Amino acid sequence: MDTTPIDLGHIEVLQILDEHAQLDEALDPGYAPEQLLRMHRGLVLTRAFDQRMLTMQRQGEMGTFAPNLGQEACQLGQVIPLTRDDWYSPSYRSFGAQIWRGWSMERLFKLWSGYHEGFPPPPDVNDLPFSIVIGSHVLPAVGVAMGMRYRNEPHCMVVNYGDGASSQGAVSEAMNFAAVNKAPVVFVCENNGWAISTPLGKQSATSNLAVRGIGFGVPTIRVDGNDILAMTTAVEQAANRARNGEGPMLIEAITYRMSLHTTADDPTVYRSQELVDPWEARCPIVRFETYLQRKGILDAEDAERVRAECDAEVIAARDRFRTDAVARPREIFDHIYGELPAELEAQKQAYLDRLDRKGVE
Amino acid sequence: MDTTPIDLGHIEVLQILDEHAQLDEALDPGYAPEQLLRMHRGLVLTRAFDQRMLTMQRQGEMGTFAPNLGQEACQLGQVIPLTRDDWYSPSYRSFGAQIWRGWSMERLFKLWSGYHEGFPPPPDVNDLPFSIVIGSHVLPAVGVAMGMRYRNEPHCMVVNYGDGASSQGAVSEAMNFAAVNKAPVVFVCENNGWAISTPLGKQSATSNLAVRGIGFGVPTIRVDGNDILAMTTAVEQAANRARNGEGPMLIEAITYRMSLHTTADDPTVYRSQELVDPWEARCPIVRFETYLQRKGILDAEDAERVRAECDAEVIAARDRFRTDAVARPREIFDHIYGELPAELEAQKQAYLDRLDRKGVE
Amino acid sequence: MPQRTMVEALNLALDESMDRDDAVCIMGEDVGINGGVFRVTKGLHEKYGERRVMDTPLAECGIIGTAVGMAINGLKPVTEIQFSGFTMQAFDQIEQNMARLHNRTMGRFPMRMVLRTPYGGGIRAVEHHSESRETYWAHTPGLKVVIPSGPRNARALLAAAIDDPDPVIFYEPKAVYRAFREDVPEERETMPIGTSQVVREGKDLTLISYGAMMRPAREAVEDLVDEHGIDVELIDLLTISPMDSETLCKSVAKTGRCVIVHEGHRTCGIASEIIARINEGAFEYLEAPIKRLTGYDIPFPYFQTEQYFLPDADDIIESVRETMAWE
Amino acid sequence: MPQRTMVEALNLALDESMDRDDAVCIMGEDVGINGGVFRVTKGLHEKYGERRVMDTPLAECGIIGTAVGMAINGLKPVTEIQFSGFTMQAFDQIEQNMARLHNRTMGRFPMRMVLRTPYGGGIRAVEHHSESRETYWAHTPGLKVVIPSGPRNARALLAAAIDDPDPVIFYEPKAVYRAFREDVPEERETMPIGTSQVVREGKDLTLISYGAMMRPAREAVEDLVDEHGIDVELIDLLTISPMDSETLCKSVAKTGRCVIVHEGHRTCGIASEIIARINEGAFEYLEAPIKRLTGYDIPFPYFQTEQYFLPDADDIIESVRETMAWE
Ligand SMILES: Cc1ncc(C[n+]2csc(CCOP(=O)(O)OP(=O)(O)O)c2C)c(N)n1
Ligand SMILES: Cc1ncc(C[n+]2csc(CCOP(=O)(O)OP(=O)(O)O)c2C)c(N)n1
Ligand SMILES: [Mg+2]
Ligand SMILES: [Mg+2]
Repeated sequence: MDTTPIDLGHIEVLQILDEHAQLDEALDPGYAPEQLLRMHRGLVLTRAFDQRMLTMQRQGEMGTFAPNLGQEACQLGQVIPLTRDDWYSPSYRSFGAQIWRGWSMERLFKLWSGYHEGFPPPPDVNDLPFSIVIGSHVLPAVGVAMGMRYRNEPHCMVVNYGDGASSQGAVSEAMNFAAVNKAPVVFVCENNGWAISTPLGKQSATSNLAVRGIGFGVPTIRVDGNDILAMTTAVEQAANRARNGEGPMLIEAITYRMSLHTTADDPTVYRSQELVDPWEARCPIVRFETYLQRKGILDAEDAERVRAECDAEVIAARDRFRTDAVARPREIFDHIYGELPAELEAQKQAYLDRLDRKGVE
Repeated sequence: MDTTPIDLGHIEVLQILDEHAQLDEALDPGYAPEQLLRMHRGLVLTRAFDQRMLTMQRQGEMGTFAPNLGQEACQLGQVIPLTRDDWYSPSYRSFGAQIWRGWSMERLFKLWSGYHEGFPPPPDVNDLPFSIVIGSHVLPAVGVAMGMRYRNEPHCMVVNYGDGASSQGAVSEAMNFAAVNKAPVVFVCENNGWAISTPLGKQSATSNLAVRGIGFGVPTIRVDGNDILAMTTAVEQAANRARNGEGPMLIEAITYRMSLHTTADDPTVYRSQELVDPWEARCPIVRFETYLQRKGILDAEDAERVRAECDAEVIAARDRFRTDAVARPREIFDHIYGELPAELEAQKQAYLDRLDRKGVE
Repeated sequence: MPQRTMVEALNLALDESMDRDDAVCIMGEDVGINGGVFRVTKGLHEKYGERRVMDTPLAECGIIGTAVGMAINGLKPVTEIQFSGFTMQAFDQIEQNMARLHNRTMGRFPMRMVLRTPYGGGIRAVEHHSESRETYWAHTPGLKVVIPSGPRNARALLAAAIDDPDPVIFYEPKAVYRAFREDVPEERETMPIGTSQVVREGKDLTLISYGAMMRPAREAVEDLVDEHGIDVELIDLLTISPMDSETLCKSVAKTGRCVIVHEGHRTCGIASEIIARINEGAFEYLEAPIKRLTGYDIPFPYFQTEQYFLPDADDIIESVRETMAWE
Repeated sequence: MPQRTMVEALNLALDESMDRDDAVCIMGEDVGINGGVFRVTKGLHEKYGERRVMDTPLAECGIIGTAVGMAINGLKPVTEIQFSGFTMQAFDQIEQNMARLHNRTMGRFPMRMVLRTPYGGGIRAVEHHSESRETYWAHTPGLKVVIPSGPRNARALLAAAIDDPDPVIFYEPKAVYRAFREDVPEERETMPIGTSQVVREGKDLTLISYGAMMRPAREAVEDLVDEHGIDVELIDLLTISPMDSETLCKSVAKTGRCVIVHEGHRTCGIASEIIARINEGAFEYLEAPIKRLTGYDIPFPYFQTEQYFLPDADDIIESVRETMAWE
């Protein structure tokens, strides 16, 4: 009988830019200025998109959606280190990451206003569609990574899910399958403190979610999710490990849901503003801008210009969406099977007759 | 941002009687001789029952069942510390524990030969029926414990499951629910090395399953499952913690499946005898008998007598089973609902007419 | 009598059941301070505390599995699954334990518990938020399946479901939640589970529906009677399983014609079962094929097109007239 | 032609599909060295290695969920769930991803995958080992559901299922696994999915069944023809969904009478769906109510009484004669 105590390892918390935008020089990933500015623009664009969506939703032009205010760095940081051959499996709150990966904003506007054509990943983007059902995309994401191993491809999969999702049994199973199969997958648990009205303390008895990986033999790291440099660094390392056949890794990214859960939610019912206030000071965009300004590669005027450009980009996309988006009731029977079976063909014909009767194009 | 490294605690491995039957005096639970002899008889009876079942199965008198050779100490150790007010949720391999808890052997013979009346826990026994579906009893067991807290009852629930079951998402959810609700439940993960043909190494990437608790905030201990004193001691402590409102605990009991997975299984296909041999020397009954003999409270003759008495008890139960067990096809519509709905009443009538036609009593 | 929405009526049923019986408790995601995503449990956390109104972790299998255990221990949990699409996550616990433990233990552990969940389309929701999969539960022995159609019967049926000795799947038509108000008496009121209701008597054709589809059905009946002179008998199923075939067969034996309307998919849908039963119980009275007006056998569409998936009053009128015209 | 059991025939189909296409792989509990608990995958691990024949952890949701991912990545996983009772553990992944991803992604990620699982009673097994819940899958849009009845069609249909662009639930009648041998050709053979087979032509009554129940059905037909002079048309459904209504309706239009036999529960069972379709497609030809001979709406009983739950040849004869006698 082996009686040696078990080595549970050590879980780091990675922060490179602290809350005062001070860089930990030893950990500086050393990105070129153009890359830093690209990242900055990505953050600003994400927020501009988020705000536009909210306006459109309030005006009845958009369905229910989940704002991502304050989580921009966490989201972009997950995908910046990925190549086009790598895969990404977003959650419903990840549109910043989706835009970075190559989803057009028109597509995302369509998605959130109920047009089916907004849902599939663009043809040239190796992303999964996100799953509305919490946690149900994580096993498929692991399966995609197992497929890479099957084919001996040196790529990886990054899959995002929330603190709430971590309670789903399927997410635990996913970690176990990944660990047992050494699947090249990086789990990013985006801990924003809340699952609708449920705070982390009611979701889990542990003080953190990184420890979840330990139980399944998945190496783990905690990262300041509002520090874009820490996020990209952690994901890059985990991705490289995975690509090298060293198996999965779990990153707990600590951030905060500053806004509504979704546009159908009223957080004032269950959380006080005092809980939110301290996080205002941790704004990932302000932090990064302060750093870039200190570094001398972005001044206040530049920042203003980027903001205006991003707004304009979003508005242009919205306008294209407005002309493009057309409901296609005649197509709801398409894409059910490879080929429509005779039985369904009959249902489809009856349906089309019914549309004719109703005068629907 | 809190950057203190996470304290992952330490997972003990408890052994009190070592493989040479040497007692760790410092840990001696100090049971009275009568109690030690009761435990011994329980072990012997469990094995006698197991062997009789196997004979009956080979003779066509019993359905498929799962032998528990070599796991007797592990099983009895789980229930010896329980009171009648405590609850127990067995697995399908736990009949030693069931007998100790008050299930008659006739009932178990009926259960395993396909008579429904063998399945329900006896009226005065606070046990769950075990679940055939791996892992699906663990959440209900946690729910029973949550009910104790609801009613402020100072009891506990012990729930047993295997190394294979630990992979089920529902078992992970159960640990999380237990931890979050501080439910008075003791998880006993009976790690016997195998889930049918699947060894632990393919089931999990971790070297042990105790660590699973850490991920959910469930304190954890590892125990030599072939040491009955270690088992009772660990379960007693965990049960007391639970009864005192200190929440759940996970015990990984390390043992070995010496025999077939079930009588439908042929382990020679997937495991070599060399893997099994070392465990012969770890036989929990021999170890305990050696200790009792050294302690001077059981001699070889006593041991022989106990064996004979247990055999006789099992055979008497078998004989009662043979006269008692009667298939009752007319009752398969009983116990579906509190009251049989009119619709089902009609199906039942048609069914009874059909039995009449077939000349079935 | 006070006018109430279905949400308010359900809240009333929960409140009065909790008030009468300490064994009744509520479990689910966001059912506590937040009062549930549709506010059905609003105020109950404040009134009964978190001992009896429990916010759970985000795991439906965990919710139903632990509720089964609470029921074993003699409590009467009323669980909420936020949308019926997420009951799939709990399918194993529903089928293997909730539906079967009573039988497995020969009555030693009856499963007094309710699974409440909003179902159906019509609120412009995202994928998995508009399903009607009552067939899954109707096909599962050991369960009862109840679907109210308005505030008053919702309150009475939920109270009855909580009292019931058996496990009840309680499907709430979310399109009706706040669609209209109805008189709902202050005093406790229950309705028997297992009984359908003839909402309007008629002699020409039997129209059978339930849940959210009762609204277009009523609208269609009004038009059919007034504009087309067709004397429709309208039946609200209310309990889907066990099904009240007697009422259905009696009606069709009288009318000879029948149309069935539901949102759920067609193949093996509730309408198929009704047809099978009428075939068995009133075959000789049938004057025309029974017409199914149901959801198609395709995933519920994205919300810009959902209105075309769902039957409406015009479709019902059309189906009834077609069935009347059959010779 | 070599005589094979269904287990051997299925093994052959797997072997030849793996041989032709490196994208075909096998995943499941104990499918590796052990060759599966029923030995359907015997020898494949040895032949193709553990890259292509993967023993998984004990988690059905995990098996189906990761297989979905492998299919997204262009592989063609053939998963085994040890008993169909345990597919409940994977219900969410089946309904939410396997059945819907093709639709969700508008064809970008077709779900080329097969879920093989033994179903049905008759082998004296413990609880949850004898279920027939094909209704769940037939009611779920996006899936195909195939149930062979003998070694030869099992081999041909499994090969076709692996080739199929859509996700297939492949239910294997475990009572038939080793019950008899049949000629199964060495050369690869497939059969179209979606088509039923008229096994015997007749003009008096249409008898419809599938899977393990085809054995008593054949036995009954022999007796009915020989002893009772009833000229039965026997149809083997083979594909349960999408259902081949045309063949069924055409037959009943000819015979005017129909009996349907299956093990699965009655309410919302496959027989209800067939009745509904015949009601729609051959109403005017019906001379008697269509008879359902099915499993009852109770949990599958413990094995000392299972034989009384299952329809047998005598019951089929009785039902056919009753239906013939109806005027
Ligand atoms: C299986 C399932 N259960 C419940 C829901 C309803 N729901 C949508 S989002 C959400 C909270 C998710 O929290 P978390 O995983 O932390 O992600 P976040 O919203 O914070 O990004 C819930 C309960 C769902 N979509 N799926
Ligand atoms: C959900 C489910 N999947 C598969 C099975 C088939 N099965 C029965 S026992 C078993 C292995 C269980 O292994 P473990 O949990 O380690 O328990 P042990 O048999 O070793 O006591 C399997 C796969 C089952 N009964 N339930
Ligand atoms: Mg969250
Ligand atoms: Mg084991």
